Amino acid sequence: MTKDLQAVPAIELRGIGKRFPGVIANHDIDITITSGTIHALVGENGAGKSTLMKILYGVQKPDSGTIAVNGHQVSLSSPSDAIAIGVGMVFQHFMLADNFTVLENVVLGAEKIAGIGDDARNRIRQISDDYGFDLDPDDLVEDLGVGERQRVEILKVLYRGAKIIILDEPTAVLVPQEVDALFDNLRELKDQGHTLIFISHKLDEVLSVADDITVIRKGTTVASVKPAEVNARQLAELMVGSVLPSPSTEGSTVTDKVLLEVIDLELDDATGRPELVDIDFAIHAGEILGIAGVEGNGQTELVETIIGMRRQARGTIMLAGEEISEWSTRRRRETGVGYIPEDRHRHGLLLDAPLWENRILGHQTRPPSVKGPFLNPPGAKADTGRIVSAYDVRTPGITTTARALSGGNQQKFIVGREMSSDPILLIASHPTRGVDVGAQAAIWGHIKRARKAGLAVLLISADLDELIGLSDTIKVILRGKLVATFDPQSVTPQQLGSAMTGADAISEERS
Amino acid sequence: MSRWMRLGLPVAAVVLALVFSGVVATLVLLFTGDDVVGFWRVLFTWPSERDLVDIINMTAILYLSGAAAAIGFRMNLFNIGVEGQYRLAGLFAGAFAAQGLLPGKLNVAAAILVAMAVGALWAGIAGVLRVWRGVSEVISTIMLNAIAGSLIGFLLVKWGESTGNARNTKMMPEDSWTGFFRLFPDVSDGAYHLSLLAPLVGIAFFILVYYTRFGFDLRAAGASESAAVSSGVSVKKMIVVSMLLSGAVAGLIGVPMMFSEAHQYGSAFQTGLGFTGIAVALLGRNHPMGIAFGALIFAFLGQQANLLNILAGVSPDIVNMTQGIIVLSVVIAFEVIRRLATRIEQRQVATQLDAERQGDTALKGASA
Amino acid sequence: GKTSSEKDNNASGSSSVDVCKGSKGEPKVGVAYDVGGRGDQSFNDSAYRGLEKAVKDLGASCIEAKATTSDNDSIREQRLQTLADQGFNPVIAVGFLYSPAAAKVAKANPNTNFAVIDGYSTTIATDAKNLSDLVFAENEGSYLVGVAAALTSKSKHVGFIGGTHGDLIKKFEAGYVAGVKSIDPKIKIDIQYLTEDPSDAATGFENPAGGKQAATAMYQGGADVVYHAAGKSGLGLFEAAVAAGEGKWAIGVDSDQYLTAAKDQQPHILTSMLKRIDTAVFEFVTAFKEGKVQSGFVNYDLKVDGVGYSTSGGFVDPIKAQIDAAADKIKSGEVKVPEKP
Amino acid sequence: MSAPVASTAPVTTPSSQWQRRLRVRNLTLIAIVGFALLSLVRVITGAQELTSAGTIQAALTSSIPIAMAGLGGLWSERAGIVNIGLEGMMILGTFGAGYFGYHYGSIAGILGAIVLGMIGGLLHGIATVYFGVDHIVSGVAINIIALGAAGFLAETYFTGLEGGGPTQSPPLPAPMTINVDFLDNPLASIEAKQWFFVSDFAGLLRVFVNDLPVLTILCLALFVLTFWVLWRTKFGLRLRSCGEEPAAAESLGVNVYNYKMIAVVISGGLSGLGGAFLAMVASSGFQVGQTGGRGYIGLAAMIFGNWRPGGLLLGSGLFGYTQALPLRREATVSIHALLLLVAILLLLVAAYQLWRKNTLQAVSGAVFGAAFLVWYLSTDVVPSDFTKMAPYVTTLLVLALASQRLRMPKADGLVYRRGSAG
Ligand SMILES: Nc1ncnc2c1ncn2[C@@H]1O[C@H](COP(=O)(O)OP(=O)(O)OP(=O)(O)O)[C@@H](O)[C@H]1O
Ligand SMILES: Nc1ncnc2c1ncn2[C@@H]1O[C@H](COP(=O)(O)OP(=O)(O)OP(=O)(O)O)[C@@H](O)[C@H]1O
Ligand SMILES: [Mg+2]
Ligand SMILES: [Mg+2]
Repeated sequence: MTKDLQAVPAIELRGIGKRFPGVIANHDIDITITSGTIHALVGENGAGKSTLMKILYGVQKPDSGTIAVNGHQVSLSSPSDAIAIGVGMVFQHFMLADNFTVLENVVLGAEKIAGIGDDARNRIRQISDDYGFDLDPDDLVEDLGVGERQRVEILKVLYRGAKIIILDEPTAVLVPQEVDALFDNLRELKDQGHTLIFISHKLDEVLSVADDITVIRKGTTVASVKPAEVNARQLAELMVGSVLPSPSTEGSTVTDKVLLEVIDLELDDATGRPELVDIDFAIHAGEILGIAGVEGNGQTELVETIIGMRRQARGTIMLAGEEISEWSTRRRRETGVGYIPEDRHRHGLLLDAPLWENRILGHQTRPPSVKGPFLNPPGAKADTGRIVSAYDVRTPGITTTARALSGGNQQKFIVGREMSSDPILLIASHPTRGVDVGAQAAIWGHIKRARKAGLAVLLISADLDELIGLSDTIKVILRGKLVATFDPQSVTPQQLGSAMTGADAISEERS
Repeated sequence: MSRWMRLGLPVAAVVLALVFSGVVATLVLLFTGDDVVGFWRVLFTWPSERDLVDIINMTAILYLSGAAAAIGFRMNLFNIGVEGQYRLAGLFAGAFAAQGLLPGKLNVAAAILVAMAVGALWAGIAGVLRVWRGVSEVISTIMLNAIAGSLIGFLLVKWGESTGNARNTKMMPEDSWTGFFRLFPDVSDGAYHLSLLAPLVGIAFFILVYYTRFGFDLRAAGASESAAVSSGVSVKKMIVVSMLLSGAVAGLIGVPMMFSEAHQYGSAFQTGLGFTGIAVALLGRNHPMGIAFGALIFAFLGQQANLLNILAGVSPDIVNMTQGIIVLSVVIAFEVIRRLATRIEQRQVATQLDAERQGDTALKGASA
Repeated sequence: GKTSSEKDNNASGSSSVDVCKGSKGEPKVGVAYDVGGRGDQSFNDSAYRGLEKAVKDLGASCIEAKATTSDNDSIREQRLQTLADQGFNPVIAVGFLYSPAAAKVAKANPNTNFAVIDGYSTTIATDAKNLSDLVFAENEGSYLVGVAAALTSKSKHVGFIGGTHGDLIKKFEAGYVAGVKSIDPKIKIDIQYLTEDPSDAATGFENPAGGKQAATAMYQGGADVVYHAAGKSGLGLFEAAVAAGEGKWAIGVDSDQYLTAAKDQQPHILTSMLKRIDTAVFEFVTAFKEGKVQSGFVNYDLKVDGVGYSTSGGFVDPIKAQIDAAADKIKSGEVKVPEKP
Repeated sequence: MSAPVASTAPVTTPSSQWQRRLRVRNLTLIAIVGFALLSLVRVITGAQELTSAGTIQAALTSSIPIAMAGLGGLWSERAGIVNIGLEGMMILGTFGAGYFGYHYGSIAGILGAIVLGMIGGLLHGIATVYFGVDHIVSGVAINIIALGAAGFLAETYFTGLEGGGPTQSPPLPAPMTINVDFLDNPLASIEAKQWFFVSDFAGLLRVFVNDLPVLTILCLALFVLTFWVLWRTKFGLRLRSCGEEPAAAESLGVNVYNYKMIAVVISGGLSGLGGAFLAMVASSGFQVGQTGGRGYIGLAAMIFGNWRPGGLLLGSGLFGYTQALPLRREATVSIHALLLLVAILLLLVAAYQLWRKNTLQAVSGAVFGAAFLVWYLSTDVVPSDFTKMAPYVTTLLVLALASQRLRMPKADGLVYRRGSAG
């Protein structure tokens, strides 16, 4: 690292402001990012981090303020402008066309560099080898796992010769081992002179990898710190201005009464390939069973089979002593299965319908939503009002459409709805994903209270702290099989992570 | 969003779209050197009593057609096959009624059921192909329309009878004829008795969609298939059922006119209503009330268009074109106001949240 | 539109001059066309020619209204009623589809005279004094061109192309087949209808591409004379005949299609079955002017020259005698031409 | 009507392997095997018209407008815009060919048709891309507008012209054709021998040496061009990315709106060209109602062809063939012979499914196959009342067999809004 480079900051953002209809996403943002460093941005959900990065990448235009890259003031009106001056971005959500090959995904928009043929293919192989990405340019992206896709995203950026790389929550879907591998990559990139901007909600990660940290709260920069100067708790307090809650297990409420029993469950995909193998477990009244696993190892399939959206190839599902294996989703839900889906927009809400109609969704055969074959709007409305106040859903009213609510409030509403008809079993997939700390604590509280009242919970989460903090038992799913069982009292995230990748040996090698 | 805006914006949108379409039509007429004044005069002349009766009848018929299409749309199903369904249904209903198996109006009621059953069955083929073999209903219903046409020809040739150069089903017994509600003393005909089917279907459609569990499932599945599935809706069942319902309503389209006017199925049976119904449904946003409005506009324009080349020397096709422009500009206008409304609503949510947050901060600030 | 009247002057085909524009005088004739409308070079145009003659010879004035494929009885009624309301009398409806509508409107307007070409309206309004159905013996005319076809065919193989597979067109087929067989029962006859859907006028009568394909198939299969009763789809037949080359003949229908055909097509148009709608229209207007309208069915058969065949181009001159002999037999009742195939 | 995808395409997502399997070589193989089967059926049944040069020529003429509409659909759907307005754009094309062809000659007619079709595409693009209107709604509206506009303009501009009228243009100049006379006779004599496959193939070749319209060559060349542009160039990669994952495309600097607009305008131009073919080659003038639903069938052919040019060509050929056959001589016999073909195909499918151990599919295939076989054996002809149904019944059958293997572009039919990247 030369002195010159350090003298000219890679990026200077001055007075950046951006408003959306009714929302001030960014205002008076001031950040200086030193060349050749890893710079972390932290902040609550909705604090404006992604918006700021999109501005820096030219996806959105700022309303005010200036951007200087390597000392030159720039005006970015599209991603091409940003790419042209060496800025690349890996988005919060994958930006990959499943039906395209790695090659096509990478060269898209950067065809000038090496065409779209063999030159490009060689170049991709080269980069892949240089960084140990292990990617074949001719693989279809839909055949790749999450970690590989993440690497394709980074490869896309490197291919364009970006010197400044933005990574928006790149670790959200990775297991600890993958995170470690990613961080190795990042450090290597830094050593080669790249500047990295890194966003994460996982503060320990931030502290371990970043050179500088900027904290954003309510759209503006509130602090700039060095990792050595703060600990995670202090950082969190800077972010939210309050104390960080964490799930803490209270006394066990597990009873003898088995509510959900899954016996030798197997599921095949359309081509007959097994997706779930030999799944066996039981959940008792008052018990929370946590399922840990790398995304895409069968969690979704397991949930969908239990809820009845997919039909098992073999095996039995028993609910409160009755066999429900052949029941329709509707019948299962009527019997008292609550469901917090992992993707609330796709599976949990009718975005353009008012809240009170969303109250009916999934409960359209039960009071208070219906009377006989007819809907009961007054009943549904009244109960929606109750949920809104009991679960602190921030909304102007119950006729507001679901789309207008922020993600966290949508999630609180869903939790309230699923708790409302006294379920005996709750299937909760990532119940606090993308929800900010305040709402997170509230949701944990609700789940715990219901457990105390005898609810059985199947909890799927990528947040290992959440799993450890809430569960009575944790099982690990890997390639459609339950491969290990842990006691949350004694397990560490590292142990879980090893089991999740099925590579205790590998992790030992690495460490 | 205030109630006023909720109702006012769509109305404003429709008015704007109508005006826009009128402007386009005027420009086209100016370009081709046609009689613009005559065009507008004919279009805006208050219809004669006889024409009013026709407009009312046509509104009822187009309402049925629009409702049939809308039921499919509600479920994101594009039933282009209304055309074939109602023609085939008309043939069978006419043939059935002609048998006179039942006395008087009972025969009519049974024939109506036959029409609904045949329409439902023909539409059901597309529904079943969709859920069973994944065949897009857009394609299958287009094919089924063509097949229905050939089938009708075959059946008429085989079992129909000739009147002059026309080929029809047998005339139905006179006690199965339905009459007219006389609306004006000077006009011998009135509204078809069976045009009452339109409001009946409308009310049933309204209640079904907005006040029943089934309707909720239908709307949910239409709005978000994935969310509906998680909520316990069987999408396959909904596809088949809504196709059947759509077809059953389609079956009714030809019935009012046939029982009051021709009393047989044949050359007088009007074709093309199924396609118009699609436009009517789109104009009415698939809403039971909106469809009524769309049907009225189309019936009115159709009736006035017929006079254009007699009274103004303008080709009535200009009206067909304008109808298309109306549909397109209305949906564009709706899309624009939908975005506007979402924005307004989000702003409201945000303002309120800000206010609350400010309250929080103020409290915290005070306590700190 | 305006453009059409501007171009009137340089248009030469008789069917295209807009005779109603600017015509003044009595009687005021209202004409409602069938689907396809004026310009079809056969059915509707034939009616138009009668109208034209009425304007020129009788000093009548006129107005025209066109139909669409999605008309219903009420719309047709409104069309006829509007013509009557506008003071047009007589009102002539072209095409049997108008029959129910005309029956109704005639009752409501006893002082206006109505005629339906090909109609059966008087079977509905049996006692209406102001209603006429002008009907034709298409089978007899078709018989004559069948004779011509049989006498012309070298390959002993002829063809027939119909529009929609309905009763009216089957009448053409029946007469044609009988005519051919009367010369030589062994002659092969290809029969093809463009659609089975009785309501699908677009495929049946407005589909030259389909007509061309069907005709091409027949010529390729060895037929050398093909007759059509398919409205505008018949234009495809003429194109096919040209493409098929020397020695391949087409027979037109309704009007003398030799006169409206393109130059390169004319050498292939053997003759046309004439359905004298023009005569019927003209005579009807004349009778109206003279106050001698005949209500009920008015038959235009061979006897009254209501149907016939054309001789333009002179291709049938060598066999004219035989055709006329056949005509005489029909007129005398010696030969009874079937109406159904 | 927020998610039209569900309504326009099969719900299943098959494995990517099928995609790769359906490549050019295999399509060629399918075409050859299909043709051989047809030849076999001809030999067995003696229905010579099945593969006569005339039939194939008629099939080609019927196929091209369908293929052009389908190609238009392919362009627009590859960029993510469902285009049910193809029919309307084709109608505009027929009018353009009529108007410009009459006044300025056949080249101008073709260009005019393309330009008018493009205007239809532009309208569809503005509505769907910029205003986010549901694609199917916009397409339906465009069909209504185009039908009305063509009717109105025809009445305005063709009335009073010699040979023209309110619903038709005057005869149009015939575009050029190509003849290779010295090859025709030898081929004809081979065809006349009625040998298995060889004669049929000679018949096929005759179509290309005998009055082959230059426009046909142009249209076929456009298929090659489309394949090359969409799958081998940077432009094509970008365009397809807009149909698969527009947000990703935008995040990489692709101007998604522009590519979608370009695609849908080209789509309109291709449909317009199909219209020109109809008006100038398949017949010799514009007619109101001339398209007769070919735009929709083109869409079906495109879906059948799995959104790929080769498959589309195969699909158009199939539809063109089944449209042409009923208008041939002895159609009742030929269509009857097709029953045997269908029976053989179904039984083959059943055998394949049995091999794949899909018992249910195998059984249903076998049952239907046997039913067709019985139908074939127990009758001599298909009544002429039913021959005209052949194209539509075939379409349904084929789609019922093949639909589940299809894969449409992932973002097809979805409304994309600028700034949704990230
Ligand atoms: N396109 C948009 N239109 C309207 N409002 C938006 C848009 N994008 C973001 N916002 C608003 O801007 C605020 C900041 O959003 P942003 O995505 O930048 O948050 P973030 O800090 O990245 O949060 P997270 O941690 O959840 O990713 C959000 O609360 C949202 O209200
Ligand atoms: N692309 C967008 N277009 C329009 N509005 C948007 C967009 N993205 C977000 N919004 C709006 O911004 C507001 C908050 O969005 P967002 O979901 O990012 O909030 P959040 O508090 O960050 O939630 P989450 O915790 O899920 O990230 C909502 O009103 C949402 O509708
Ligand atoms: Mg957010
Ligand atoms: Mg973010």
